[in-house]
Amino acid sequence: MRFGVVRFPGSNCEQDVVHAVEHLGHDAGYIWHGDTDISGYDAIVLPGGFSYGDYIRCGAVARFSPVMAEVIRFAEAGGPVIGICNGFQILTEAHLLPGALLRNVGLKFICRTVSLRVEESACEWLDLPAGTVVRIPINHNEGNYICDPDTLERLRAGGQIVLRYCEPDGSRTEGGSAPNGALDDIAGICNERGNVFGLMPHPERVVDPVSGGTDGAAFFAAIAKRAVEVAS
Amino acid sequence: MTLETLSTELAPKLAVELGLKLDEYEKVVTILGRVPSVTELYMYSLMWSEHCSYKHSRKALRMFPTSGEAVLQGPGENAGVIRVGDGWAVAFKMESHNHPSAIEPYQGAATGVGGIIRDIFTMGARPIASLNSLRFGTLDKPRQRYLFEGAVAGIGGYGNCLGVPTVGGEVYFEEAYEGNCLINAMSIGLMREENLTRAVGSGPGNLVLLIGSTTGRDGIGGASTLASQEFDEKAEDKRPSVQVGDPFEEKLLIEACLELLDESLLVALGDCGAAGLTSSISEMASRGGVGVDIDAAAVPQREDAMKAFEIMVSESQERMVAVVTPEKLEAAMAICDKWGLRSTVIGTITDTERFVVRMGEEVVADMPAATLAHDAPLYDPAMERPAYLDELQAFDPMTLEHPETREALSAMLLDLLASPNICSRHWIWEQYDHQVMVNTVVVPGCDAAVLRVGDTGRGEVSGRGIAVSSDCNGRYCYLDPYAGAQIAFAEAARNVACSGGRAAAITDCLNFGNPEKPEVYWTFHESVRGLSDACTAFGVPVISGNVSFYNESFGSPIYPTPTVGLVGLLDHVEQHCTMAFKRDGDAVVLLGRTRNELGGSEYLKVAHGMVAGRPPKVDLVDERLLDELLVTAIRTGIVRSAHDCSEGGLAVALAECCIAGGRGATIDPPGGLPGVAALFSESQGRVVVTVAADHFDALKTLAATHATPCVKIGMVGGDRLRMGGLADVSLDEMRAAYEPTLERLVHGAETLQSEELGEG
Amino acid sequence: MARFEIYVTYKKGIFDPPGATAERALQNLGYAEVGQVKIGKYIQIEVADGTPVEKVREMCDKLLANPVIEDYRIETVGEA
Amino acid sequence: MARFEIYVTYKKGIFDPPGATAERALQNLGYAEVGQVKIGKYIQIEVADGTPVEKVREMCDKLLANPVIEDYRIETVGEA
Ligand SMILES: Nc1ncnc2c1ncn2[C@@H]1O[C@H](COP(=O)(O)OP(=O)(O)O)[C@@H](O)[C@H]1O
Ligand SMILES: [Mg+2]
Repeated sequence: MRFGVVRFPGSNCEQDVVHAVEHLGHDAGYIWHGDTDISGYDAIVLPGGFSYGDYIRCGAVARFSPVMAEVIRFAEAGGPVIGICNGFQILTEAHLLPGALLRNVGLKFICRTVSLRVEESACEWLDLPAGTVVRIPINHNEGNYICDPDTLERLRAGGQIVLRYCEPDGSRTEGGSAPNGALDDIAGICNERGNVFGLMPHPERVVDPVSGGTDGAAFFAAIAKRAVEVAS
Repeated sequence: MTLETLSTELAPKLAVELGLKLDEYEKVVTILGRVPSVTELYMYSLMWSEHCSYKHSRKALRMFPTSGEAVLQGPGENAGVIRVGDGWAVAFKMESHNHPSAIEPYQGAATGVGGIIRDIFTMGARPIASLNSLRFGTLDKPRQRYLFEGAVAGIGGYGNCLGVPTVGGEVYFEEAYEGNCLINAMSIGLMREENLTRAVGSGPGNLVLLIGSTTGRDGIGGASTLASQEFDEKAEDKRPSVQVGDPFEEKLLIEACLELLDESLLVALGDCGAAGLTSSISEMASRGGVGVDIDAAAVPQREDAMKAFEIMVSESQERMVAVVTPEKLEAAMAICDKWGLRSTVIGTITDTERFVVRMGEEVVADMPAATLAHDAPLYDPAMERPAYLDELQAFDPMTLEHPETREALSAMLLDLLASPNICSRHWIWEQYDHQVMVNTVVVPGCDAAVLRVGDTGRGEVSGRGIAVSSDCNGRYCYLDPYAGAQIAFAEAARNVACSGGRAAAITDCLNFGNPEKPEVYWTFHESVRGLSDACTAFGVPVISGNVSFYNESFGSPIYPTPTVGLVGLLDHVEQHCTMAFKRDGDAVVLLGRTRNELGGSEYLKVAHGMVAGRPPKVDLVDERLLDELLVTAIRTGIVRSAHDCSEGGLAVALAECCIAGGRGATIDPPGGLPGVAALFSESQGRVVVTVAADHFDALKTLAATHATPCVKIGMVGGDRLRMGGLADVSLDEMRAAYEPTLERLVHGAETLQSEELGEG
Repeated sequence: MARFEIYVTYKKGIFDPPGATAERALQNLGYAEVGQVKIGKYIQIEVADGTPVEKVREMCDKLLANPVIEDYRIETVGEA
Repeated sequence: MARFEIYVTYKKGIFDPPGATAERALQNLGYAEVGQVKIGKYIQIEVADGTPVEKVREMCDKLLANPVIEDYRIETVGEA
């Protein structure tokens, strides 16, 4: 099982993802944004950071990096692709996932560990039972998910909402539990097929117990397990 | 060659306008043997400014102990470096960006972070953590809220984009900083020992390569002129020199420069900070004893019709200067290219020891290179003990009326927890990415941050750790600069010890008023003496630092503020400690002795609106023993939590342990003292620890061998903090006082930007 | 060089956090007369003489605006 | 309600990193014809009828623009 982690100019969580994946016992390698060959990888990760400084719009420039054409092809062929934070923003700009991510409602960057509820979804990236509450850090300025009403309906109906911000007990409050104002408390969504997954929280930060916890391990384990199953 | 010099009438006038004194100008003429050109005059005036030359502080700084077994690089380079073990080393330094931030807080603070981080990767180290030490006026003033909110956003905006975690800092709000906020930024970098790089230019024939951003007129004379004079009405005029930071460009610079060094493609690397190309190039040349020949016209410019002097002193951000051999030029430029960075050859190293600047063919400056960086006159400023000290120190807090009942003291405790100088700082650090790089083991909110030593990017993670803290209570320094500076050191060391770290070395940022005023200079000299004595007593060297003078507005200086940034080492990062109470039934133990010391305390300020008295005594021998005791106790796993007593005293320390752990405690407070002193005295050398009940004897034995008082004062449990007849408050009450203060003060009274923005 | 100006605004119905915050802040500052505030982008771009506006539109569609959430309007300003 | 439009740009000489990035990104996308790009703010504000432009200027000075690094221009658009 080999994870390919794309480095865009301004990415800054790529080494964290590689560390997390290796810590879990899998292989990982870096893919330069200018490369056009991503063969040899079983899953692609678009990491967090500030590709191109988040200038113009988060993810807007990275979306045109040469490697992205390959990533799109890989995703269309059913390959697993995960976008974390800035990676999620890039996936929406590239139209691999619907909607967009706006400025947090409070207009402040937020770095905080939050509670997230795993929803019933088609997402290939998670083996956790629906209703599980995980604690994972968020770390962003633009995590306020938005989409039009039709899209929201489709996301709900199709089991594409993978993670929602919630209270520590798994409930959601009236005014919304999303610290960033995200529509319907959406923290992570997948595409219809379930192989492309974007989320604002950073699971790679909670894999190693020395620094943070282990709630993020499930996010990489499911894909690795599936890959092993496919291979055998 | 002909060089167009200024006229003998104009030259001294311009010199004075640029901030040189007349005798300094005469010295320039003597060095050159003629009247300078306009470019030369600009270059000398900036290099000989206080900010670049340390002309009023250099002699006093010689008091600092700077060497030690672990020191790989002491003061004098872009940053100091110490060994941490197993071939790892850390580089660190702190620097001020006070004056630019007072004009434009977001960009001022952001470019401050950018500047100090360049100092770190210049040394060949990957920046792995930042801290920030902040001072503002009180938050009831709209402009102060604007400055505070802007500075925090700027620090976050820049550091977050780089992917360098901001793991700690400190902030105080005092009237004394109203006209002059302080923004001190510290950066720490990690490297393998063998990768230590110095900015020493050498090898005639080698090329000078400028990497990074274009050069504009922004910041011409920015940091150096701003930081070398007081603020007054004219500060407004200096606004156009504000620089806008580009953290994206800096991120690319970090990656490209570290790759260039990794591939051994560079002879030397330096950053463009204050005084821009002039300082980076002249420093490299003088360290290497070589000359340089620079073509200013070759520098990529972002504005039309720039003059040579503008190009040479521009403080445009995100630029690095490298020296490369001609053979390696192509490979070096290819790496810059890969990272999307501009790189341009702007000159050559020569064997003439002269700094020659040309604009195309025309020579516009030609000076002995070393004189720029080294020949600024050094002063011995006059000093005089301030007259106000006697009266202030003679004040006895016990002459005031103090709360005595449990109700009144409990209410006082809650008031202190809600004081802006004590309350939770989560509103700040939640705007900072404090976890990226996944090495942050103890996040902000405890005494010191703890980081795992390792470069996850290369898959090299060691079991070692570092603990870092920045501290300075300016009020203590105002009341007694010698003792205040020692307390700044002692507190930093204690914070690090509470996390399990052994103090290894410090950096400092010395923020003071106008050194040409004898009373101000005395406070500076006393602070340096105090800090030096503290370092010597601990055997801890000063490896880098920065001086910021002229922090005055309309004639009144800030409190003397010698900020200490301390780095401690942990052999095993797992063996660290936090302040949260961990388990019901654990014994609460006070290490150290409580005296009736309310002088300069937060209690005195909050309850009586006063800053007076003597600061608490500090006994460096006791402090050192206490710290050693803590490190041993934490390493051997005896203690489960540790937190030192600082502002607000024992009661506040206990409350913070309760809030962090979500548990109450029942405490028998120290006897023989008035209630206010038992709760809020700020006696130094005290730490609250918890141990499993059956570990108390082991701790007591260990404490005895460290000659440290060790008394069991209570037990963890319940949901209230009960302190006998002195206080009884619930966890919820404590949280409600402690947690929301900053956010409420910044946003509660809604004025996002200032009504008084024009007031300078 | 020819110059164009581009005005990028949020699509109707998309909540604009900076605009909403500015609106509230102005009202809190005592400007009771303030109604809705919207904050968009104002892009000034220079292009080679003779570049047709279609080309600029293409740049907007691709990069300068996000059609999922934003509308834009282009104005020709003339020679630089 | 009356409507005003405000165009906020960096002052001359102040570096504009987003603009510089957009410029390079467009050129990398193959738009060789692109020269300088600058990115500022475009603010649309509604105020009570009869509000004088001076009042809006005041709002800009206080909140909507940062006079230290930005210039702005106000245009009256008319009734909303
Ligand atoms: N400006 C800041 N940036 C980041 N962290 C901060 C800042 N100010 C305070 N903190 C963090 O808040 C906690 C409490 O700070 P402080 O009250 O100064 O601690 P102490 O009294 O132990 O020195 C520490 O973890 C510190 O690092
Ligand atoms: Mg402390």
